[in-house]
Amino acid sequence: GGGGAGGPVATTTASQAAASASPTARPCCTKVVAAYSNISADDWIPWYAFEKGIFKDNGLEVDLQSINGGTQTSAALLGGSIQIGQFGGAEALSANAGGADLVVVANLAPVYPYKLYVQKGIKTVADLKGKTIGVSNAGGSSDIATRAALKNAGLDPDKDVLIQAVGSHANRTLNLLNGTIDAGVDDPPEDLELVKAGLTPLIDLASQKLPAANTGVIMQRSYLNANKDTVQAYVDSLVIARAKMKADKPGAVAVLGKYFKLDNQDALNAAYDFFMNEVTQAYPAVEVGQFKDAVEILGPKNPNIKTVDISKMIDTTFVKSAQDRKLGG
Amino acid sequence: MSIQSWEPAAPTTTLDRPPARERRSVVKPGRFKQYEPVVIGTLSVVIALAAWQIVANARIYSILFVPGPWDVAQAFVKLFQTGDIWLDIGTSGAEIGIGYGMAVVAGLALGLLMGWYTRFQYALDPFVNFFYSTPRIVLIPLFILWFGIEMQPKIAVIFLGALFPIIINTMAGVRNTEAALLRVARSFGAPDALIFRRVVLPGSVPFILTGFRLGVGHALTGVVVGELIAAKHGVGQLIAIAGQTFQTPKMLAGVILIAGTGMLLTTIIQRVENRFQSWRPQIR
Amino acid sequence: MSIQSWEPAAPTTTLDRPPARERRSVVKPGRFKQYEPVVIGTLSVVIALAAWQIVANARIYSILFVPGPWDVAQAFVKLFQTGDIWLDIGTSGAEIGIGYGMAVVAGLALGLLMGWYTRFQYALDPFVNFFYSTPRIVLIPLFILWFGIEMQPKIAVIFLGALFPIIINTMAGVRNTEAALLRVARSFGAPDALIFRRVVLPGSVPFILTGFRLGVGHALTGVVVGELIAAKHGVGQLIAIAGQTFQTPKMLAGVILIAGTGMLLTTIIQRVENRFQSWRPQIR
Amino acid sequence: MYDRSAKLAAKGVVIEYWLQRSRSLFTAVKGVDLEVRPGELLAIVGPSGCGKTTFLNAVDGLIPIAGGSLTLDGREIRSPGRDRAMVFQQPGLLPWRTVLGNVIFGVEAQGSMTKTQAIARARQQIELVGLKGFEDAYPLELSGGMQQRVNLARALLTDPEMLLLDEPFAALDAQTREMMQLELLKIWSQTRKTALFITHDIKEAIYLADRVIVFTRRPGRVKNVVDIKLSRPRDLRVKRDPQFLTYEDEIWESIQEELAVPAERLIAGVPAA
Amino acid sequence: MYDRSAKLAAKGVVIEYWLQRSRSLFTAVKGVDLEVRPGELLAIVGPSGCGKTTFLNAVDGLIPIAGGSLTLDGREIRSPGRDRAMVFQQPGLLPWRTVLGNVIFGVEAQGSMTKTQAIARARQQIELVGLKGFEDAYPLELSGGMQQRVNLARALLTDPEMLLLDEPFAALDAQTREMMQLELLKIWSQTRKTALFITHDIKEAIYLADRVIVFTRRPGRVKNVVDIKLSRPRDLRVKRDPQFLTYEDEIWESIQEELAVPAERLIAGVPAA
Ligand SMILES: Nc1ncnc2c1ncn2[C@@H]1O[C@H](COP(=O)(O)OP(=O)(O)OP(=O)(O)O)[C@@H](O)[C@H]1O
Ligand SMILES: Nc1ncnc2c1ncn2[C@@H]1O[C@H](COP(=O)(O)OP(=O)(O)OP(=O)(O)O)[C@@H](O)[C@H]1O
Ligand SMILES: [Mg+2]
Ligand SMILES: [Mg+2]
Repeated sequence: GGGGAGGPVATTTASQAAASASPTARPCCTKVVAAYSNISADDWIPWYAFEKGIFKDNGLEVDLQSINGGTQTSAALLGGSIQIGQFGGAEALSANAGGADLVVVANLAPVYPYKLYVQKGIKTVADLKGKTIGVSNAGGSSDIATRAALKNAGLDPDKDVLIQAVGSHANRTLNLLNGTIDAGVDDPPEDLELVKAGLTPLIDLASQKLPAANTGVIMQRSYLNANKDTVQAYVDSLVIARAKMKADKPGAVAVLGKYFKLDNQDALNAAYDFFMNEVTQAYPAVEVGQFKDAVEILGPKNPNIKTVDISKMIDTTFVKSAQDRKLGG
Repeated sequence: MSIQSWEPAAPTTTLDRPPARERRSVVKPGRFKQYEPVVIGTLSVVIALAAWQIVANARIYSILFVPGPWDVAQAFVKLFQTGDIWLDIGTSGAEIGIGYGMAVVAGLALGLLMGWYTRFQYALDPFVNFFYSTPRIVLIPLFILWFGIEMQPKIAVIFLGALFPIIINTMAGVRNTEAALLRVARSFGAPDALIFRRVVLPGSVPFILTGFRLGVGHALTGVVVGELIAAKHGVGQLIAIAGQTFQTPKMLAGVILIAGTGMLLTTIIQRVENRFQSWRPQIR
Repeated sequence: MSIQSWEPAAPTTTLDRPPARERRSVVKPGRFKQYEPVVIGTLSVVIALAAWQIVANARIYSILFVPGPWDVAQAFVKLFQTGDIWLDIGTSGAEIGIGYGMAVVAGLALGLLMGWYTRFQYALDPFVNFFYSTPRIVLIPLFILWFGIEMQPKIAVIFLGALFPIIINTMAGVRNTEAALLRVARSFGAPDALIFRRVVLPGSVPFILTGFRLGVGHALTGVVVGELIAAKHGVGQLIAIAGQTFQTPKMLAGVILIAGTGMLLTTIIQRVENRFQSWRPQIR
Repeated sequence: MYDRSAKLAAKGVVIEYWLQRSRSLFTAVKGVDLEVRPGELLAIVGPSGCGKTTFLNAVDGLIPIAGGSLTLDGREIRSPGRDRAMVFQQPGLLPWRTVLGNVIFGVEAQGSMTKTQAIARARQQIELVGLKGFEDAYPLELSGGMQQRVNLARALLTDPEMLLLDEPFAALDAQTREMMQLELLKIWSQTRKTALFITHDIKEAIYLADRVIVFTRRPGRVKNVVDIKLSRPRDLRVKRDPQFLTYEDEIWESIQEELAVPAERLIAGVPAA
Repeated sequence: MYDRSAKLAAKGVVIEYWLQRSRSLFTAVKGVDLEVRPGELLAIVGPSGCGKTTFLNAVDGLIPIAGGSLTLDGREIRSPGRDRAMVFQQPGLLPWRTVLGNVIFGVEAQGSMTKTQAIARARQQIELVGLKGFEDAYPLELSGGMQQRVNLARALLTDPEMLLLDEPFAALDAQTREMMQLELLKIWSQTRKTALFITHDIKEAIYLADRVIVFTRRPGRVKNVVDIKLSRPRDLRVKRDPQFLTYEDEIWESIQEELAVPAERLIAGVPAA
């Protein structure tokens, strides 16, 4: 496997660390290869931690990679080319049902960070009956969020509507714009295009605070057991980053803009408000309850889901330790 | 007997090394020869499966990524225990049938025209090269835009995939038609259409059928890629869901269904080719 | 002059319809003929671009879906104003170079062996058919598992993509070697290796180069698919990100970069083919 | 013997091949002057590589001429036509068609007969050239001489006004050859087709032709025209006629000077009769 | 004349082709008995399609025999070897190689010379067959006779113990043909190679050979062996020798009975001398 630190990114990391020269720096540095599975604001916190040298401050030299999709990221975890992955708890659950031994140590998005957008003319939840709703992939985060939201609103996702997989986040947006689907969840800043096109959010899932495991910090158990200090430092960095972001709106917005290659300030600001206020929390705690929807929705299609003991699949001690030390301010 | 050991045109063989000067027996191509392809093919597949099972049992990799053939076989059987699979097969089959069928017709026509009329080739070459090198995956949003999310965009992906190898191979076949035969046909005043049908087309059969064969591969990968887009049913969708939910044996069962179809279609094409080539002195 | 109007072996032409019985002039293939491919090709591309611009200007579809060629051209220029693009091109170029290079070597070797030794073909045929019909996209997790997330899995995707068309076409070429030429070579007691190099290989050139040409397409789509996996740089990654962030003109600029490379490589292969075929009485 | 105007007229015909590699023109035939009267059987002889096949191809309309004029019934030859049929030097059979399929290919190309009619006639023609029993064999399963006979049958079946024969009997044994010669004479005397006949066999040329044209070495020109004033119908005995031997010597002498191989290499310079 | 044991011995040779389509065996040669003495020049004549080429291919080791025995120097022939070289009935030139490249292909295949040596000798050989100036031409740019001469030069360059010639001069004009015959006789008399020579020209067979073998019609057998007791060296005058004419008549009669075309079709049955 090729887990070595990539040249240009690692160099950036080093120079930034030198610039921010924190007095609390531990002896530098433990190398970690981490990856996020989507260009999505869920991963904002690790991006910020990386860009601002917060990992470095905590004694980690992180090589932050982008991998496309949870399956691929799991493969990279299991193949040993990355040590820490950020992707959906549902995917981790499926992986464990399939025989993997992954542990979730933190949850960066404990609620569904979506709004359900609908075409003009759909005014109430009842109007959704018989309509087509797009999700990225069956069994993926958007699928679970959509189904959870519908259930919560009193609809049976299997009977009352038609759920259609369209392949990706971008396809979902395109299909909404194009009118081939009647509704679909989306999140800032990408939903800007939808707003421009006159679509409206019918349900704000985040504000409903339905427990979800949308973006976990995940690793193999064997790695966790052998590198508890490193994992703790990683979680600490995330907690610290979240705290700094709260106080540094311009900095945070700049980071998001960089990763999205986007310079629309309105969209970025909207995203900031949404994620800081509605989605993320000071301490990214992971809980058994956050997996309830996933188990319910995936269970019927995959008999192995039942065999997974969620409580053994999560490890709450790291976030708890950070909380004990009040790193999140 | 392999192609290089004796003159291919004369496969009458002799029993191995009889005492010199004694009368050699005449043997028709042995019973075994006839079944050789099947026997050797089966043997090599069995060996490969055994090796796979051993690797899988060694559990160097998790079952998540390397399930054994036995796991896959079980998943395969389970697949066929639910009735849904027939809907999937039907859906994908219809998509492939339509998409590939259209690609065969269009590819053959365009390939023949481009091979025959050089100016036509000059005009279309840039587009063929361009679209053949364009990853179809990036065109999917456009297909959705134009065709919606029902069967049409998948058919479009399959069609585009199979089209170009057929065009390119057909064109190469036409360009390689033997000049002497063209001259004979022209000498007898054969109209273009007849030269086409009776000389160019039969002469290009090996090229064209190789193109069809390559097209099958594209069509089958096309159905999987296409059904990633948006699908309710279909083997591609089955593979996609199983893959995303880490049901690897099930996913591989789906892959085997697809690849098995590919092998079937390829065999049919090879049969057709053998038929068309029966004038060639037997090589095997 | 197109292939069907006169005997291809004799391209000495006459000026159009001089008064009968008058002395006809001898003309060498005219100046224009030489540039015909380029002129016609350019013309048809220009027409296509114009049509595209008109459709785009009509703004039936949003720029998000159908940007005009002008938008794409601007995006293209912008792409080259930042230095990053060279890193992308370098990365993708290296991946393609290595993956395609390996596919050429391995595909040629396997295709020749499979075409030549029938038993070898019987043994490998099931695997070639199987893997050729297997969508590479489903193998990506395996590649990540085995090769990590650096360049290797992308090279593997490119390699596997380009490998099979090269194998299949090479094999077809070998099988279609003219029996009479093989007989001559064998009569002079040529060892297998020499028959290979001097008879089979040159005789299969049109088939093999068609395989290379098809392989280029696979390699280029492979780089895009492969870089979806995980990449810091690369044109595929550029396309993926631009696609995900709705920068359609930029995405198309990336696609044009890829497809342009494909056209370039195809042209090179055609040149090589023309070189190898210079013994054929001129058809154009 | 014939007074009518020429069927075929060649005036200073020049034929050139364009050699792409060396970007130069290769002159194969240079200034052929020739008239063929309707119903005449004309033989062409000449050293190997002198441009006989090239000239015949031009008459068939397969290749353009670069200079001079070449007219059939007063019209410039620009393309192949139904009025001519060619027996090619190299058989050029479609390898994927049986003997029967190849024999009917000519009429099929012309569209001049129904399929059943063509097949019935083709069977007769196949028997005539001694290939009965091989109707369903493929070309690659035939001997060289058998392929050549298929080639001949294909052209004869089209029943053209003008027959162009390029060494049609070269691959045949002496006996089969004489039979075919007789066959050709029979057809010719019954239908009075015009025929242009290339051969390397001087006896054959004299035996069959009304006139024998001798070509020079490449680039080919008409060197000599020998009028064969032997009475028709001729039988095989004519080959021992003293007049026949005179013609033979004359033509021999004439080609002699045009040899492809340097003359000094001839050990014994006396031609055999 | 020769007392040593046979160079080539064929005893009851049967050769069959397997016809895949009809799933049957086709007997091309049935029971050929033949001995060739070392240094002998043997000509084979016979009706078209009687199995001459097939037999020669078996001697070259290109096709297996189905019955009898076929030995060279006492060893069964199982595969082609350097000791034999064949001039094919159909030239079989590599179309992508120039004349020079094709001529050296034989020795290149045998690996018996360095490249420079091969090229130098090939140039001589090319001149010998009258193709000087065409070294760099490609086969498709040659006339039929020129291709045949390349085919001949290729075999001669390998300088084998035994030459197998399948109608090598069929596509040549009478003069070039006589030159080539003389050339062959010169080479043969200098090196005393064994040679097996298929021809359709009875005169040519008698003029060149020590013995002439007449094959029956298909399936081929040896029908008749004619010992040619003309003194050597022979020059072209020998063709007018009365003994020569006797041989010619004898062979002619012999093949006559084996005609490919039914005999009643012969209008005038008298053979020309
Ligand atoms: N397609 C071609 N391209 C270039 N040169 C050619 C081509 N065909 C023939 N030639 C040349 O033209 C000349 C005449 O060829 P042609 O075939 O007409 O000779 P020929 O008189 O028929 O000889 P032969 O008796 O050997 O058949 C030869 O020198 C040959 O090399
Ligand atoms: N590859 C083949 N497959 C089947 N039959 C064949 C094959 N080659 C030759 N034959 C048959 O074998 C017989 C003898 O053919 P062969 O070529 O030996 O004749 P030949 O004596 O050389 O005739 P020619 O003088 O016409 O060259 C013919 O009837 C022919 O049809
Ligand atoms: Mg000729
Ligand atoms: Mg023969």
